[in-house]
Amino acid sequence: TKKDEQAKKRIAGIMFQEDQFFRLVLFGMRDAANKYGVELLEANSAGKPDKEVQLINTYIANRVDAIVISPLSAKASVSALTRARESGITIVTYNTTIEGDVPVSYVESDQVDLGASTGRAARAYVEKKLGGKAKVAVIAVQSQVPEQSAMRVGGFKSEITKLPGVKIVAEQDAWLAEQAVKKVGDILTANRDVNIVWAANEGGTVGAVMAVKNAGKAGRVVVFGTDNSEQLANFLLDDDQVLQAVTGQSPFEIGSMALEAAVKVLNGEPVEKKVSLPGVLMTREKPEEVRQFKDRLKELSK
Amino acid sequence: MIASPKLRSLLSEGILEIILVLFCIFLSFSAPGFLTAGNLLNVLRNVSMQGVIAFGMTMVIISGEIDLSVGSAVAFAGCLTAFITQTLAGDTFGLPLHVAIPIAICATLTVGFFVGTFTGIMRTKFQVPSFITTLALMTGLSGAAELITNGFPLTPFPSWYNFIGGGYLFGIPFPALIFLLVFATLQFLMNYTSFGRSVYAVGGNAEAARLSGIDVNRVKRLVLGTTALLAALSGIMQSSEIMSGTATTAKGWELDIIAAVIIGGTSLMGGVGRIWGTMIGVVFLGVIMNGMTLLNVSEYWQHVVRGALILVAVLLNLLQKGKSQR
Amino acid sequence: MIASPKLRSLLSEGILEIILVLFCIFLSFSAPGFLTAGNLLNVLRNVSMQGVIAFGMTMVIISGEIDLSVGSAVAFAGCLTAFITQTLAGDTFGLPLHVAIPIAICATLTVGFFVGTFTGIMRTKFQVPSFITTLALMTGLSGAAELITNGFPLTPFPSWYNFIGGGYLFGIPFPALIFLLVFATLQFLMNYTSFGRSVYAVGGNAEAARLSGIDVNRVKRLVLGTTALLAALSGIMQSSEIMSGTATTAKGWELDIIAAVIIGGTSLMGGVGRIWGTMIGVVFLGVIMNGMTLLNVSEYWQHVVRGALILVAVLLNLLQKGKSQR
Amino acid sequence: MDSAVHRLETVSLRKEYPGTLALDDVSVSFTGGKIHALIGKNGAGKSTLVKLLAGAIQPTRGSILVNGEEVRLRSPRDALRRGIITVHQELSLVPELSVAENVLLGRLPRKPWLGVSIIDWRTVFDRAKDILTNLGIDIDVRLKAGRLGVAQQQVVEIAKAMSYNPSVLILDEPTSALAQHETERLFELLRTLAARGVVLLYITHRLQELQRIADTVTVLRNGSLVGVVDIAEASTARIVQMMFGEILQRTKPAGLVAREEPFMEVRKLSKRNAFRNIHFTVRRGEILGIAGLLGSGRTELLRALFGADPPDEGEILIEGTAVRPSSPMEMKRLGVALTPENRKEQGLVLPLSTRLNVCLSSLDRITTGGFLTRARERAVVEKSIRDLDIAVANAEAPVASLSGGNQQKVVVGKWLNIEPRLVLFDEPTRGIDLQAKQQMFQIIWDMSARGIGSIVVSSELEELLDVCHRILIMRQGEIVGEVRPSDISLDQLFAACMEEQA
Ligand SMILES: Nc1ncnc2c1ncn2[C@@H]1O[C@H](COP(=O)(O)OP(=O)(O)OP(=O)(O)O)[C@@H](O)[C@H]1O
Ligand SMILES: Nc1ncnc2c1ncn2[C@@H]1O[C@H](COP(=O)(O)OP(=O)(O)OP(=O)(O)O)[C@@H](O)[C@H]1O
Ligand SMILES: [Mg+2]
Ligand SMILES: [Mg+2]
Repeated sequence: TKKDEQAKKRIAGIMFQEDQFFRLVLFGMRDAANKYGVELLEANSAGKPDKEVQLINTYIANRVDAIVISPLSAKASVSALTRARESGITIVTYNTTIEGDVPVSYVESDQVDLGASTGRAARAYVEKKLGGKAKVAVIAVQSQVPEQSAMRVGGFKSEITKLPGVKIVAEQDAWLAEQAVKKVGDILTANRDVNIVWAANEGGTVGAVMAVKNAGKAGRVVVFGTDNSEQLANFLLDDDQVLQAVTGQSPFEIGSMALEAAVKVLNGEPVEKKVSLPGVLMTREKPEEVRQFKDRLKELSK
Repeated sequence: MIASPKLRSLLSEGILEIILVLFCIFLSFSAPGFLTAGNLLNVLRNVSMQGVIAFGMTMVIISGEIDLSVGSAVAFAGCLTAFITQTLAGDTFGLPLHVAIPIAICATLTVGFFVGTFTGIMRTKFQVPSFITTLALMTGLSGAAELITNGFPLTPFPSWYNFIGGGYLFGIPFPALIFLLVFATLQFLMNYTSFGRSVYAVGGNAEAARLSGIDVNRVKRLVLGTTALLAALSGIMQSSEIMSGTATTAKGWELDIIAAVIIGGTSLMGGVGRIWGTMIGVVFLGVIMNGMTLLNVSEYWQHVVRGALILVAVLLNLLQKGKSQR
Repeated sequence: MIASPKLRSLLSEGILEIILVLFCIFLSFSAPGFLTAGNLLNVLRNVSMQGVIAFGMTMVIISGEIDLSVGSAVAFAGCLTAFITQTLAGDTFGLPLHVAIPIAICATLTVGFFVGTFTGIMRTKFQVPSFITTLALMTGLSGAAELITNGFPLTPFPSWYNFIGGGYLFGIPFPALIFLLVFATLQFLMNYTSFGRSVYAVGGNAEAARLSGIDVNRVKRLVLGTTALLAALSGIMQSSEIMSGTATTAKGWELDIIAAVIIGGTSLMGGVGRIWGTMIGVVFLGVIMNGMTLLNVSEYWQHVVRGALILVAVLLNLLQKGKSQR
Repeated sequence: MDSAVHRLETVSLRKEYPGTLALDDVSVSFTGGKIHALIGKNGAGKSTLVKLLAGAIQPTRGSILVNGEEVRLRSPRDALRRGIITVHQELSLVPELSVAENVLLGRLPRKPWLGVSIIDWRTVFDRAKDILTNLGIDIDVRLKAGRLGVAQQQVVEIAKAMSYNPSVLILDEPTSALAQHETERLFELLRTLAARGVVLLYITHRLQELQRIADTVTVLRNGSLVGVVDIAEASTARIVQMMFGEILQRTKPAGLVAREEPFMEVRKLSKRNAFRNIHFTVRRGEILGIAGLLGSGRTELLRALFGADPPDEGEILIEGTAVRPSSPMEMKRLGVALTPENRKEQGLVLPLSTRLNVCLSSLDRITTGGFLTRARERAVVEKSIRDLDIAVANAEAPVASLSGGNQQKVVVGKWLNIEPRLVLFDEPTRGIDLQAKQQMFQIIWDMSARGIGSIVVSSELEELLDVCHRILIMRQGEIVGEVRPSDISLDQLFAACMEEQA
C-alpha cells in the first residue's frame, strides 16, 4: 500500500572498488534488503576519497535513513561521516571502518588475520618442504589502500618471520594482476633464489601465479595469497603446484550482516558494536573445500 | 532577416546552456529530491573543488598548453598543508594551530604556484611540452605526497579547519563561494585585462603574439603558475573537507577537469574558449553525477551513461554551431 | 666541415638511444640480474602489451588526434574475448574451445576496429574532437566491460590459451614477438607507403593535405581504427597473460602509452614523429620500471624517480636537438 | 618632434643556419625621409635581414645601430619599443581574434574601473575602425581575422603597423597579395611617412614598382650585399643584372594556340556571398586568365571548381560529362589541380621536408600498389627542384626553413608533378622573383603546347597580359567581360576591373 511505500526505509550502500569482493558484498546487501523490504541505493567511490565525500554529501542532502559503507580511510573518511551522523543518518561500516564512534556497528574480516592466516600456512610449508629456509617476495597494495595493506602485510610477515631462516628479499606494490605479473616476473629474474611469493589481494595473487608459470618456475617457486575467487580456486585445484593457499573473506556475509545491522538500528533493535568474521583459509591439501567454495560462488553470483 | 540570425546565434551560443537546462528539467521529474535547494547547493559544493581548477585549466588550454598534474597536485597540496601544520604544531616548534594553519596554507599556495611556474619554465626555456612536464609531475607529486605522509592520512587539523571545505556562509557552502569567486575573477581576467587577451593571442598564434610585442613566455608561465596555484587551493579545500591530508585522493581529476573544459567549448588547439563555458561544463558533469546517484543508477551503467552524455552534449553543441555557421 | 655536422646530427638524432644505453649500463652495474638474457627478454615481454598500442598511438598522434580510450579498450577486449568464449563454449552453443576461442579473438579484433572507426567518424563527420570521443569511450568501455563480466573475472580459458601472452617461441616470449612484428609493420607502413605519408601530411596540415587531394577523413578513420584494433589485440594478449577477462585491468595505460610516444620524439601538435622513437620510448619506460623493481625501490620513490627520469630524458633530447639547430 | 630624421645601420650583420649562410656580413645604412627598396632573388636573405632588424631572430654576429647608437634587439618587444615596426612576409594575425584586437594587439586601450585598469572595449573597436578608415579600408573590425582573405589580412597588417607611429617601418613584400588600387593607396601613405623622416624599408619582387616608389635600391645576392644604387641610376636592366647576373627573358611563343576541344565547361555556377551565375569554357591547352579586384570572388571560384568548397548551384562539365565537384580528391582524379593562394595555411605542410611536400599531390605516381620507391621519389623531387630552381640547402629540412618565394615554388611544383590536365593557379607568382616567374610561365606555356590548360588568377594584371590566351574580367562575383591580351592595354584592363556597375 501507499503507506508502506512511504515507510520504506532507504539505505545507501557504498563500495570503494569494482571488484569481485565488493560485488559479492553488494549481492549480500541486496539479499538482505530484499529480506527486510528496504530500498538499497548502490554507489561506488572508486577508490577516490573525493568521490566518497561527494556521495556522502549527496545522501545527506537526499536524506537517506542509513549509510552502509566501507570507508576508504580510517582517518580521512571521518569528517564526512560525522556530518552524516549529525544530520541523523545511521552509519554502519563494513570491511574497513573509521576512528571514533560514529558507526553504530562494524562488520569486518580481521585484516591482520587475513595476512597472518596465510602466513601460518606458509610457515608450515617452509618448515615441512624447505627445511625452514626461504627467500620471500611480498606484493603489497599500499598505493591503493595503504592502511589495509599495512595490516595484511604486517600479519603475514609476523607469522612467516618467526622462522629465522626466512628472508624477505623484495617488497613491491601491485594491486592489479596485470601489474603484478610484470613485477613478479622482474623479481624472479633478479632474485633467482626466491622460492615464495605472497600477495596481498586477488589481483596480486593472480599476477604472481601467472608470473611464476610464465617464468617456467612452477614447482620451484610457490605462491601464497589473499582473497578468493573462481580463478584462484582453479589455481588451487591445478596440479602445477604453484598456488598453495589463500585466505579469503566472506564478502556476501559481510554485506548482508552490515545491511541487517543498519535495519536493526533503524527498527530500534540492539546490534553488536563490532562483528569480526574470520578469514577462510583454502589450501591445495583440501581440494574438496575448494570445490565447495566454487559451487557456492557460482550460486551467489547468479 | 535581422531577428533570424540573432535567434540562431543565441541558439548556437546558448545550446550548451539549453542542454543543461533540459537535462535538469528531466531530473526534476525523474529523480527524487533533485530540485531542492539543499540538493542544488550540494551539487555546487561537489563541483567546487574540481571547478576552481577547471577555470585555471581553461586558461591553460586557451594558451595552447595542458596540465595533467592537477590531480596529483591536489593530493600533494592537501598532504603538504597537513604535513606543515603537523610539523609546526608538533613538539619541535610548538606553534598553536591557529598560527600553524595559516602558515601552512600560505606555504602550500606558494609551493603550488612555483610548481606551475616550473612547468612554465621548462616549456619556455627548454621547449619541453607541458604535456610531458606535467605528466612527470603527475607521478612525481603523487610520489611526493606519499613520501611526506608515509602513505597514511595525516590528521593534524582542529575541527574549525573544516569550515573551508565543509562550512556554510549565508546558507551557502563555503567551498561553493570560493568556486564562484574564482569564476568571477578569471571571467574578469580573461575578458577585461590585457593579460587575458594575451592568453588568447598566445594560444591562437604564438608567433604573431610575439611579433606584436607580447611576452609569450611570461604569459605561459603565469597561466601555468596560476592553475597550479588553484590546484593547491583545491587541495587545501579538499583536505579541509575530508579533514586529513591523504595521498590517494583526486586520482584522475585531470581528465574530468579537461573534459569539463572541452564540453564548455574550449578548443584543445588553443586560442578559443570561454570561462563561462567551463562553468557550464563543470556544472553539467556535476549534475550528471548527482542525478545518477539520486536515480540509483548502478555503478557500471553510470560509466556508460556518463560517457554517452558527454559525447551527446559535445555533439549537439558542435552540430548547432556548425549549422549556424552555414 | 662535412664530418662535423654529420656527427652532430648523429648525436642529435641518436641522443635518446644514447640516454637509454647509458641508463642500461648504469643498471648493469647497480641492479643484480639486470644484464641477463632472461631479464632483458622479460623487459621485452613486459613492455609488449603497452608497446603494440604505442605504435598505433604514434600514428594517431602524428595524424593530429589522440586516443584516451586505449586502457579501457584493453580491459573491454579481454572481457569480450572471455565472454564470447564462455558463451560459445557454454551449454547453449556447446562449441569446443579450440573453435570458440579463434572466433572470440576475431570478433574482438573486429569490434575493436569498429570502435576506433566510430571515433574516426565522430571526428570527420561531426567534428567531435577525438579527445572527447575517446574520453567518453574511456568511461563507456570500462562500464561495458563491467557489464558483460558482471564485475567478476571471467575464466573460460584452457591452459593452452596462455601461449599468446605467456608462451615462448624460439626462446623468445611470444608477446614480445607480436610486439616486434607490429613494430616492423608500422615502421614500414609509415615510411614506405603512401598511406604513411598521408598520415604525416594530415597531421602537419589537414587543410593542405585535403587540397593536395588526400582523403583526410579516410586517413583519420583508418589510423584511429588501427589503433583501437591494436588495443584489442593487446587486450587479448593481456587476457591470455593473466588467464582471465578482468574489467579493472589496464587502468591509466593511456597516459603511460602517450608518454612513451612523446618521449620518442613525436609531437602532440601532429605531423612529426617516428615509430622507431616510440620503440625507444617504450623500452625506456620498461627499463625504468624493471630497474626499479630489481633495485627494490619502494613504491613511493618509484613514482618520484619515474617522473624525474621522464623529464630528464625529454629535456636532454630537446637540448641536444636545440643545440644542433643553432 | 615627430619629423626628426632617423637612421638605421647594420655593421657586418651575419646570420647562419645549419647548412645555410642566410646573411653574410652585411653592412648597410638606411636614412630617414627616403624609401629604400630592398631586392634580391628568392632566398637572397631579405627576410632574414628584416627579421634581425625586427628582433624576431638573433644575429650570429654583427650589430645594429639606430641613430648611431648600437642596440641589442633581444625580442620583437625591444624593436617595437624603439619604434622599429615590421610587416613580415608571412602573415601574422591571430585568426581567432577580431580585426580590431589584432590591430591593437599588445596595446589595447584601457580605462580605470573600481581602481583597476580594464580594457575599454568600446574604444578598442572605435580606434581600430578609425585607423582602418583613415587608410581608406572598409573592413568590419568585429570580424574574426581568420575570416579575411589573404589580401585583406595583408591590408590589416599594414594598417596595424602604420598605427604604431613608427620611426622605422619595414615592409616585407606588402604588395604581394594586393592589387593595383590598394598598392597605390599604400604608396601615398609611405610617401607621407617618408616626409616625416621615418626610415622606410620596402621589399618587393615587382620591379615595375621601384620607379614609382623607391628612392634607393639595395640589392642582396646569396646573403651578401651587392650594392646600393640611387633610383635615378637604376634601370630595370641594371637591377636585374645585379640580382641575377645573366637572365633569359622569355615571351609567349608565337604559335601557341589552344586546341579546339573544350576541356571544362562551367554553367550558371553560383555560391552565396561569393559569386553568381558564372559561365565559361576552357579548352584543352588554353591559358585563361581571370582579372579582378581584391574580394571580387576569384579565389572562391577556383576553390569551387576544385571541389574545395562546393558551389550552391550550377554545373561543371569535364569533356562533356557533368561532374559535381564534391572533393579535391575527385577533381584530382579528373586531372584538375589547384595551387592555393595562401601557402602557409593551404599549400604546405610546414613541419614536413621539402621532399615530402613536393610529392604530396603525386603520391600515386611514386608508389606501386601503395608502396613507395625511394628512387622514383628522388627523381620527382630532383626534377621539381631543377625545373623551378628551388633554392634548398637540404631537401630533408622542414619546408618551413625555405624562403617565402621558394615555399611558393614548392606549392606550385607539387601540382605540376601529377601531370594534370587543367591547373587552377591562384596568385601563383606571389612572392617569387622575376627569374622564377619566367620559369613558371615557361612551364605554363609548355603545358599548353601539350594540351594542358590553365586558369590563372593574378592581381598583377600585366602578368595576365603576358601569359594568357584570353582573360575573363570578374567584378563583385560576376564575370562582366572577356578580352584578348592583344586587344587591350594594361590601363584599359585595369579600368575594366574597376568600373562601377551600371
Ligand atoms: N629557419 C631557417 N632555417 C634554415 N634556413 C633558413 C631559415 N630561414 C631562412 N633560411 C634560409 O636562409 C636563406 C635566406 O632566406 P630569406 O627568407 O631571408 O630569403 P628572402 O630573400 O626573403 O627570399 P624570398 O624572396 O623568397 O622571400 C634561404 O636560403 C633560406 O632557406
Ligand atoms: N570565410 C569567409 N567568410 C566570410 N566572407 C568571406 C570568406 N572568404 C571570403 N569571403 C568574402 O568573399 C568575397 C570573395 O573573396 P575571394 O577571396 O574569393 O576574392 P578574391 O577575388 O580572390 O580576392 P582576394 O584578393 O581577397 O583573394 C570577399 O568579399 C571576401 O571578403
Ligand atoms: Mg622573404
Ligand atoms: Mg584571391
